[in-house]
Amino acid sequence: MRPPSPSIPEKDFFFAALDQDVRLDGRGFLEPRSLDLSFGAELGHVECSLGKTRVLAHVDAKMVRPEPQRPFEGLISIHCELSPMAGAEYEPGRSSEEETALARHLDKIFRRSDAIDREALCVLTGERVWHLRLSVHVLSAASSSSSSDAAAAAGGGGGLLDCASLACAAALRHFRRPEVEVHGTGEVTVYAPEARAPVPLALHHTPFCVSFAGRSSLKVRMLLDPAGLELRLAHGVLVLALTAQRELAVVHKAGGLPLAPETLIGAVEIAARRARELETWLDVHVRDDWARKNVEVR
Amino acid sequence: MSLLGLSGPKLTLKHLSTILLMIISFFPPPSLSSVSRGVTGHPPDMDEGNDDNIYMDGDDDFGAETAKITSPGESITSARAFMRGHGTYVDSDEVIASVAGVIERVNKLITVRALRTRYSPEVGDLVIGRITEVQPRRWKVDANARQDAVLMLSSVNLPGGVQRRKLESDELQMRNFFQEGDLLVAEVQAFFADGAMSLHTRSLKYGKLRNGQLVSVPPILIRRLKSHFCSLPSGVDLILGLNGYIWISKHVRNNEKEGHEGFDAEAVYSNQNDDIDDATRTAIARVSNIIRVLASRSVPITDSIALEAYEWTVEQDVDVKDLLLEDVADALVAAVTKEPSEQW
Amino acid sequence: MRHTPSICGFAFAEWLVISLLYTDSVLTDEPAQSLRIEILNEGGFRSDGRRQYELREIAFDSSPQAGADGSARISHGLTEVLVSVFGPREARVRAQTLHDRAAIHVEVNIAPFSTGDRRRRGRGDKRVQELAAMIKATFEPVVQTGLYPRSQIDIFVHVLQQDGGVLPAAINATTVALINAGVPLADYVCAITGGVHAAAPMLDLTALEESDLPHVTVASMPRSGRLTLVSMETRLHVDRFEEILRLAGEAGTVIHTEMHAVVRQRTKGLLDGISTGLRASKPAEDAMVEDE
Amino acid sequence: MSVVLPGELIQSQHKNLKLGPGLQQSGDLQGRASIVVTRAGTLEQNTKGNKFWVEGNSRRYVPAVQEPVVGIICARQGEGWRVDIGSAHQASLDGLAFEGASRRNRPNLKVNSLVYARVSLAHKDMEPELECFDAQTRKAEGFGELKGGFLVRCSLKMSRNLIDPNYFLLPLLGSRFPLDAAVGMNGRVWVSAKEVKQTIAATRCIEAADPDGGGMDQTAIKKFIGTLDL
Repeated sequence: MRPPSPSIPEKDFFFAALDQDVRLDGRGFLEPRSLDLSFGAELGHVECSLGKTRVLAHVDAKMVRPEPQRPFEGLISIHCELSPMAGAEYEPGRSSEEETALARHLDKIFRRSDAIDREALCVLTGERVWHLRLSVHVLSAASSSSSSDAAAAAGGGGGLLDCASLACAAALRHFRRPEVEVHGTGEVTVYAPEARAPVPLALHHTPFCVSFAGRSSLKVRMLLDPAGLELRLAHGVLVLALTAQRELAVVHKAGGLPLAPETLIGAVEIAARRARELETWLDVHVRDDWARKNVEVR
Repeated sequence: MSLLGLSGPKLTLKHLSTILLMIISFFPPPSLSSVSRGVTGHPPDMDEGNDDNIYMDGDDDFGAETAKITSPGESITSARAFMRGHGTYVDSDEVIASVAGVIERVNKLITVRALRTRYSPEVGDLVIGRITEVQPRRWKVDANARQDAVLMLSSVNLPGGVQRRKLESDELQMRNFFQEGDLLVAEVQAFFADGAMSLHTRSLKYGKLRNGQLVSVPPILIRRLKSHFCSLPSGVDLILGLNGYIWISKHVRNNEKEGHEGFDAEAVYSNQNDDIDDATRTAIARVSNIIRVLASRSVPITDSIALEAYEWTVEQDVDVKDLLLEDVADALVAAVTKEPSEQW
Repeated sequence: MRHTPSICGFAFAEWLVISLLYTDSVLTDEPAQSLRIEILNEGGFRSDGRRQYELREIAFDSSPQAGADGSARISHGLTEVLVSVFGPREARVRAQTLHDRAAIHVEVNIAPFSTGDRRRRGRGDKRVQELAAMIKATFEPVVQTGLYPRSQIDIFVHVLQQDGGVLPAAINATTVALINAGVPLADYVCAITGGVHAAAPMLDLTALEESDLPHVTVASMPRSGRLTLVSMETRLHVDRFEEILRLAGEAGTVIHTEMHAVVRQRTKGLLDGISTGLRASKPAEDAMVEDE
Repeated sequence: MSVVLPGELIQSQHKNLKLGPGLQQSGDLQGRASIVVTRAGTLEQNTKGNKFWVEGNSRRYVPAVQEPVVGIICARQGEGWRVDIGSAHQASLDGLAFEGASRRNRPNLKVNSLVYARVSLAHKDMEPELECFDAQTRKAEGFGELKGGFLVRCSLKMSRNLIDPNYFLLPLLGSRFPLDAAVGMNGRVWVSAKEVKQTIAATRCIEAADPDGGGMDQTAIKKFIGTLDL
């Protein structure tokens, strides 16, 4: 069941607050909500929370035969689940618009942008490659309700996509696949983690997703990391995914408030700064956990 | 590999011949960065069809001889001195067109009239519609507007006299009066809060249509006339609905009209056509084709122009089906749209 | 022209075969693509002989498709898209009506013969759905839907030929079709693709170029210069992105001129018919479109 | 105050006992009447010891007669409106259940506006009904449409706290700046102050003091208000 749309006083108040440069939760316009990352016992099992939104990402790898037309490349599949447990508005059984949008965006951010070196997942040409499966489970994305597709993409209790992509990035960084050795005869030995230290994935780059809500009351304002109500009342949503090296992986601004190119470029610059912050933040957290788990860092 | 390698340059060469048609081109970066937005360096021949200045800054352009054409996003005038009407919106103190069409001004009110659009009803308009749905105590009627019109059961005349009260039994047999697909002529009575129009047929001129065929034209081609019911001499009646629907039917003789002894009250809601002889059928087809031709050339349709065109086709002895041929159509339109001075 | 196969026609046919070969390889996504054909040669020419910022020919045909309230066919290079607009009209499904504005409904149909691989894409196809969602999102803020509460505007997009830039072609054709239907818009929407090859930005990519280069689709509104759609899904450096954005904005104004000329010509044609008709039928006592 | 769990039996000798939410009377196998806990929480009783109820931390609002609620108008329905009050079913609000309303003069509420109303009917088999006046006196008594201000969503426990006149928060906020508040028992509180910043401060304090959220006590809240920009 869709929650009812925001009431008139809420809407008017949100406008009035923006005109006075205040956000409803007291944040600055470019201030994100607090982030938290917790790792599971396994490598590649990560839970990320952004405000009240929580997402679990899990990576596992399995050895399969490659597709005949790409014998040198490993396979990557991304699976998303946005079940009713994430919020009352998601129906069981049916994949919601938000779920499709989330899957599509994660696919663009991590797979189509070539974030993961697929050739490094090849074990034996044409015979054996790793199949990397990235499962994303949204644990909580409360009180979203968005009629437009763009808002749906940015998702949930606000920052669903941001949170999910961060969880994925962390999981991919955190994950290690077993070491393998190929013998001359074409025989492949997979070593247990105890025997030989597992190897991290070869990542070309790590894109971070940053969403903005656009709102024009007196003038066009861009809000970083919009929360639930802000997202529902937004005139338009801009989704950017980019790396700390200032490389854009995804720009998605479909519909909503038309933006001046300068505004867009301004947002990209802010997002680039945010991506750098996230990169360091993520790095620190992943290393901390490795240290805690006594994982050999190579 | 070698094959493709060969065809590469060949491709480029051959393609050049087709690319000669390219009309839009960009210059390399240095020149680009030096020119400002809006005058980006496209060659001068680009500007064809754009020769006259479409932007009118002043407010004195309205007295000009020719009608002013505009299209969405174009600034028309200052919003301080003028009021915005249909087909415009206001942004940063300017009245801006939102449709492509003709600028009209009535005193301080600026409107833009689109030349092709759905019918926008006004109270008192005569329209022709088609029943799309039968609902409790009302019919939904497609009248070429942005929403289906509503015909309330209380807004129709039922057989048995004008003063007859509507009974519950009438509610149950609404399909006996109008059912889905029936055509009717009605008048716009009022509007609902959401902008949908309400129709009525409480006049014996209005009601169900039979004995003819419907032609649909753009609503702008139908003008408000003294009467929208007209008879052509060849035994054909014409009803020009302001919504662009035109009904062409067999002539109803005067003594069969309402209030005369020949008037058949039972036939008001009949679904059965009368006998129509071949000559009348041909005449109906001829008028239909004339209207199609006029509409295709965007000629406004009035009783006089239809009559004139009818006479021309008879005079020229044009076969009905030949009317739709391009050259005949052109000749017909040229004949009827001659300047009045040349005609007399 | 019809009797003798012209050189153009011949070249065209052969080109089609070649592009067919390429699209086949696009399917398999072989990375060796750029080895086979130069995207931008030393002379500054692209594979089809254009320069970096040169657009392909764009032609619109506004001739009405019977029954539609407005329609337009665009041929943009070899890409061809037909768009029909119906409405604003009574909503077919009452549950979908919005109480304060018109609902826009977009349906995209990609003809199987529009590409070399001849794949039938049903309505449920991901790409088709995404294309429809993008077109819908692009026009929602531009169409003045608030004027038509509870109504519905249907946009049917038929992709007849694909050679890169399908989305921008569809958007441009939709703009013209909506204008032809007399639907009020805040402004034109002009869309174009841009890409980058080895730090050299290019505009209006063909299918061949699209499969090889990072590219961005940009839809802009020429009056304000604002962007209603920006979509990119391949890796690109921020600085390059800014450059492309700027170029695409300028290309938008050029396309606008083109679209504007088409709309104006059509409006003029219709108006001519009306005014000559009026002059003929009566003295201009109740002239509606003429000035007093 | 003791923590009870569902299924526990409560002993009470009181003759005229009234049971509140979370408790149920049932006969055991021997036919003796006993009181069973149906909800986890803390068992509370009034000073006289004739009323028992369980304070839980449940989040779903179950309407009860006479409780004030804040609702959002969802749609018009005949003579009245359908109102979302956060319960399992939408409530209905009659167009005549307002002070001074008559057939000719009915209040005009738009869809998505807020109302402060009282539950007039809450029956497990029927949808809840609301009224915006006192049925006896036909006076508004503070109920009616809420204009301006902002809506805070909090836990049901927080709602109950706020409606208690002895609770510190609203008087504390009121001592800092003039504040209007309408507390609904359904976990919705409408607040309105003169300045946007003050309203936001009130919102954030309610969220911070919510036992299901920040969980701050009086001293912490005082400190927290100090950090806010008023």
